[in-house]
Amino acid sequence: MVVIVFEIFLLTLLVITAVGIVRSRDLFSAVMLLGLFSLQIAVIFFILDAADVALTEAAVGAGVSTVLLLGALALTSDREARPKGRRLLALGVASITALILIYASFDQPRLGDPQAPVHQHVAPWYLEQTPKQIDVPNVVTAILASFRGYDTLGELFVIFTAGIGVLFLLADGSGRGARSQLPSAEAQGLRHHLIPRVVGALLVPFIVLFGLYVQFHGDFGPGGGFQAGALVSAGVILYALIEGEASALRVLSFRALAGMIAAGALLYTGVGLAGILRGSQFLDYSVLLADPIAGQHLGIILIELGVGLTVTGVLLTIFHAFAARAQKR
Amino acid sequence: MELLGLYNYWVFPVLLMTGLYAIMSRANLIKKLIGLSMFQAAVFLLYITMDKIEGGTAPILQAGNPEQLYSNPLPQVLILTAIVVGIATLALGLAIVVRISETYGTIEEDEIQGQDAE
Amino acid sequence: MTAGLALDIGSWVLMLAGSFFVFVGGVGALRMPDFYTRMHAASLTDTLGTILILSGVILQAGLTLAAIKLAAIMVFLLLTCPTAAYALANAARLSGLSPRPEQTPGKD
Amino acid sequence: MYAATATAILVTMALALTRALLGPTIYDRVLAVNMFGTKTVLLLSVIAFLNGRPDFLDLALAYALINFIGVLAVLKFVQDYTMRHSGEERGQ
Amino acid sequence: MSSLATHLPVLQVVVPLLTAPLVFMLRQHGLAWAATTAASLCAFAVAIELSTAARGGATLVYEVGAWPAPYGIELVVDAFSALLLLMVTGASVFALLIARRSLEAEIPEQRLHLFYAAWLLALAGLSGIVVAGDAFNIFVFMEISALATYVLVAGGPRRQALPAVFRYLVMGTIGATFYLIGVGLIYMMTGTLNIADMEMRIRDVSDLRPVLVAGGFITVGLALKAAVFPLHAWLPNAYTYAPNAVTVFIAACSTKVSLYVLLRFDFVVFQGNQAGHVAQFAMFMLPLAIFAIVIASILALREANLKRMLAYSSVAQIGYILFGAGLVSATGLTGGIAHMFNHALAKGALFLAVACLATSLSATAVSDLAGAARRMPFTMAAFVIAGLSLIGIPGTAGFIGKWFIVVAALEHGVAGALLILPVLAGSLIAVLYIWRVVESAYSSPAGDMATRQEAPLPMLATLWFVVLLNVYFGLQPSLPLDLARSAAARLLLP
Repeated sequence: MVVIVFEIFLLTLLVITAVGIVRSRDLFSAVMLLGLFSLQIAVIFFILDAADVALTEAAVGAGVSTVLLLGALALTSDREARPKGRRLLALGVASITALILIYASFDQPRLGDPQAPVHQHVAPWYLEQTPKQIDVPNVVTAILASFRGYDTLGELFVIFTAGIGVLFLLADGSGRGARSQLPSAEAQGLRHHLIPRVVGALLVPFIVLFGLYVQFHGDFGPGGGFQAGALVSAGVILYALIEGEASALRVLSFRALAGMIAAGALLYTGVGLAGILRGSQFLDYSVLLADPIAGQHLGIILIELGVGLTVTGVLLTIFHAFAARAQKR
Repeated sequence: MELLGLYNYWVFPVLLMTGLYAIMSRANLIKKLIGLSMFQAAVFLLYITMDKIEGGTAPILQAGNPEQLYSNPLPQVLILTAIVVGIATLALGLAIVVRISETYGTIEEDEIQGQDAE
Repeated sequence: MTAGLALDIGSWVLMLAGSFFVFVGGVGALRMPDFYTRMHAASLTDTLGTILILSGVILQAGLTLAAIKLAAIMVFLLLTCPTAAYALANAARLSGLSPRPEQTPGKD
Repeated sequence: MYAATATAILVTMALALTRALLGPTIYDRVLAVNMFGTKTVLLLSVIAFLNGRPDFLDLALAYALINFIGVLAVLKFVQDYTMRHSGEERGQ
Repeated sequence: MSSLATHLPVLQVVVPLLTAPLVFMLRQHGLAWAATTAASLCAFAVAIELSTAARGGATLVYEVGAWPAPYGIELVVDAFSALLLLMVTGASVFALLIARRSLEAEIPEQRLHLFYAAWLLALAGLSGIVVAGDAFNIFVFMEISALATYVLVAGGPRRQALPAVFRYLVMGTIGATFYLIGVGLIYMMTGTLNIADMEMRIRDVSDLRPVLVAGGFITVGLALKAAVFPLHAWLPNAYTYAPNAVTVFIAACSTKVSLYVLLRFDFVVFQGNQAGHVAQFAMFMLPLAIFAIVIASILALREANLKRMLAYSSVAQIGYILFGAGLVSATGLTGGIAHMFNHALAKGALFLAVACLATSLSATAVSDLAGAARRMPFTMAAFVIAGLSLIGIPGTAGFIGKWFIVVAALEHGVAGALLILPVLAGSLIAVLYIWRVVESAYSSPAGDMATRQEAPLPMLATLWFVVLLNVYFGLQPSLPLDLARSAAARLLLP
C-alpha cells in the first residue's frame, strides 16, 4: 500500500516536470527534463508491476530519445522564439478534452480493483495458458512473441519504416558519404577527457554483454529483443561518444547495420512463413518442431533475435545518420 | 480514499493535455515533437494503470507459488509496442525537422510560413 | 536469531545513514549558492549514500543472486558517478563558468 | 525500513527535480539530472525488495547504465556546442 | 493450391511486408521498382481473389499463430474490407506503373530504393488495417502506413513538402493516439481487443461514461486521419507537395482506409449498443459532411494550384461519403461506400493525369495551363473524362455513389429534399472548378506550347486504362455495388 503512496508522489512530480517542459524556453533544458519525465514514468510503471515496460521506457525514453533529440538540437537551434498567439485556443481545447477524460474517469474501475473487466476476460486466459502451451515464466514475452506475435511483427516494421525514413531524409546514398569522411575534431568524441574515456571503454563490453543477457533472458525475466536492441545500441553509442563516430562506424558500418536491419525483418517474417509451410497458420511456432512447446520456444527465440537485430540496426543507423549530418556542416 | 484510486486517471488527462498544449501553442518544431512525446507517454500511463491488481506482482510467473496474483500482462504488451511506435515517430519527426532547418534556416513554424508566403 | 537480528540492525543503520546522506546531498544541491558548491554537495553524498544504502540492502539479501546484482550495481555506480561528476565539472570549467559565486550568471 | 529509505530517496528526487527546473546554468541541470538518475537506481533497488521481487534488479542495473550514457551524451553535446559557438557565451 | 487460399488474408499483408526488406537491400533502383511492382501485383491478385470470395457472401477469418480469436489476433475479410483491399492494391499498382518515369525526375537515384521500400510498407500498412479484426492491431498497422506515407510525401521535390509532412506527422500522430485512447477505454470496460468480441461485450457497459468518451475519441481520432472537414488542415499541402505518383496512391486510398475503420467502429461496435447512437452519429456527421461538401468545394474553386484544388475536392468528396453514412440507411451507406470506390477511381485518374502533365509541363497553377490541350491532347482528354466522373455525370463511375446518396436522402421526405441541396451544389461547384482547368488548357497556347509533346506511352496507357475503368464502372457498376450493398447490410446489422 505504501508503494501506492510513492506512486502518487511520483505522479505529482511528473505533472510538475511536464509543466516545466512546456514552460522552458531553452530547448536543451526541455530535452533533459523530458529525460527526467521518462525516468519518472518508468519508475511509476515499475511500481505498477509492469517491469518490462519500465525497462523499455527507461532505455527508450531516457536513453535513446534523449540522444536523438540532442543530435537534432545540435543540427538546428536550441532556443525557442517567444511563442505567439493561439495560446488561448490551445488552452481551451486542452482543458475541455482533459475535463471530458476526467468526467469519464468516475465510471472507471479504481486502481488495482480485482473486479475490473480487464482482469476478467482475456487476461486470466493468458496467465493460465502460458505455462501449459508455451511454458515460459514471463507471460509478457509469451503474449508479445506468440499470442500477439503479429502485433510484434508490425512493431518491428514500424521501427524498420522509421529507419528507412531517416536514411531517406538524412543520408545521401545509404551512407556511402558518411564513411568516406575523415574524423574531424568534433567527431573525436570525448577523447581528450581521459577519465570518462577509460571508464567508458571499461564499461562498453559489459553493456553489450548485459544487452545480450537481456535478449536471451527475456523468457525468464524482464527483457526481450527490443530492450536488448536498445541496450546494445546504447553501448555502441557510448563507444561512439567517447571514441568518435568514425571509430564506431569502423566496428559496425552503415552497410553492416543495413544488413542487420534487413536480416532481422526477414528472420521474423521467415519464421512466420515457416508456420504456413509446415501446414499451419502464419506465425504458428508449435509446428516448427515435433514438440509444440519446444517449437514455441524456438520460435520465440528466433523472432526475439529478429527484433533485436532490427532494433539495434535501426537505432544505430538513426544515430549515425544524425551524427554524419553534423559532420557535413 | 476511494477517489484516490482514480488519481492515475486524473494525472493521465493532465499530462496528455499538457502535451497537446505544447503542440498547439508552440511554434518551435522541436518543442512540438517534445510535446508529442509527452502526449504519447500519457497514454502509456492510462494503459499501465489498468494492468495493476491489488496484491499482485509483475506477470513473471514464480514457480512454487501458485496462489500469487499477477498484474494483467496484456496492456504491458500493447504499451511495449506503443513505445516503439513513439520512438519511431520521434526519430522520423526529428529527421524532418533537421531537413527543414537546413532548407529554411529556422525551425519556427511562423517564420517558415512567412518564407513560403513570399 | 541474534545473528539475524544483528544483521537486521546493521542493515537498518546502514540504510538510515545512507538515507540521511542522500537527503543531505539533495538539500545541498538545492541550497548551495553556485554550481561548483552544489556539485560538491551532490556528488560526494551521492556516492556515499549509494554505498551505504546498497550495502544495507545487500545485508538484507544475504548470499543470493540478488546480492551479486546489487554489488554489480554498486560497483557500476562507484565507477560512473565520480566519472560523470568529473566530466561535468571539467566541461563547466572549460566553458568558462567561473567558480566564484559572485560571478555566476543570473537566472534563466 | 525500506519504506523510510524510499521516502528519503523520493524527497531527494523532488529536490533534484527542483534544481533541474530552477537551473540557472545548464550544468546545474545536468548535475540535477545525473543526481535524479542515481536516485532512481537506488529507489528501484529498494522497491524491488519492498515488493519482494529481487529478480527485478536487472532494471536498476539498466537504469544506471542508461543514466551514465545520457549524462555523457549531454556533455558531448555541450562540448560540441561550445566548440562551434566558441564566441558566444553558453550557460546563461 | 486450395491450401494457399486459406492463407490469403495474411498473405495480403505479408507479401509487401516481406518484399520491403529485400527492396531495401537492392541498391539498383530499376530492380527495386520491378520488385515493388511485382509485389503490388501479387497483392492486387490476392485482393481480386478475396473480393470474389466476398462477393459470394463469404467472410474469411484467419487466426494468426493458430490462437483462438479473442486471445490471438484475428484477420477478417468481408465485403467491405474486400472493396477497400481492391482500392488499396489497385491504386498502388496503377501508381507504380507511372511511378518509374515520374519519380526519376523527382527523387535522387541513390535514394530510390529506400523510397520503394517505404512504398511497400505503406501498402502493407493500409492492407493490414483493412484486414485486421483486432482494435490494437489496427493501430499498429495504422502507424506503419502513416510513417511510410510521411516518408513518401517527404520525397516531394519542392521544399514546402517538408513543413507539409511535418504537420501531417503531428496531426496523424495525434489522431492515432486519440484512437489508442479510445481503444484503451473500451478495453478497460470490456477486457477485450477483438472487434467482434467487443461488439458483444460492450452491451453490458454501453451506458457507462468511459464507453461514451471512447466513442468520441475514436471518432475524432479517425476523423483527423481521414481529413473529415474541420480536421482536414494537413491534407491539402501534403497532397500538393508529395511526388505525383505518391499523390495518386494516397489520394485514392489512404483517407478512405481511416474512414473505413471509423465506419466499422461507429456502426459495428457502438451502433445498436448505445442508446441514441444513431441519432448522435447523424447529428454530428451530417452537418460536418454538408460543411465539407460546400466549403471545401468553394475552397477548391478559389484555389490556383491544380494539385491543391484537387486535394480540396478530395475533402469535399469525403463529405459525400460521410453524408451517405450519416443518413444511416441501407441505401445511404451503400451510396457512401460505393462512392469510396468510385471516388478513388475518379481522383486516381485525375492525379494520374496531373502526373502525365508534369512530364512535359512545369506549370502547377491552373492559369498556367494554357495550351496544354494542344501540347498533350490525350492527357487532357483523359483529364476531362475523369473530371466528368468526379462531377458525377451519368455514365461515369462518380455518378453511381452520388445517385444512391440522393435517393437515400429523398427517403427522408421533405427534410431529405432539403438535405440534397448542398450535395447538388457541391456537384455544381465541381463542374465549375473542373471547367476552369478545361477552359485554361483548351485556350490558345502561348509560345512553344503549341508543339506536341505527350507523356511517355506507358504512363499514357495507364492513365487511359484507369479512365476507361471509370466509364466501365459507370455503365457496369455491379462489382462495387454488390460489395457495398453487403457491406452496408453488415454495418446495419443490429
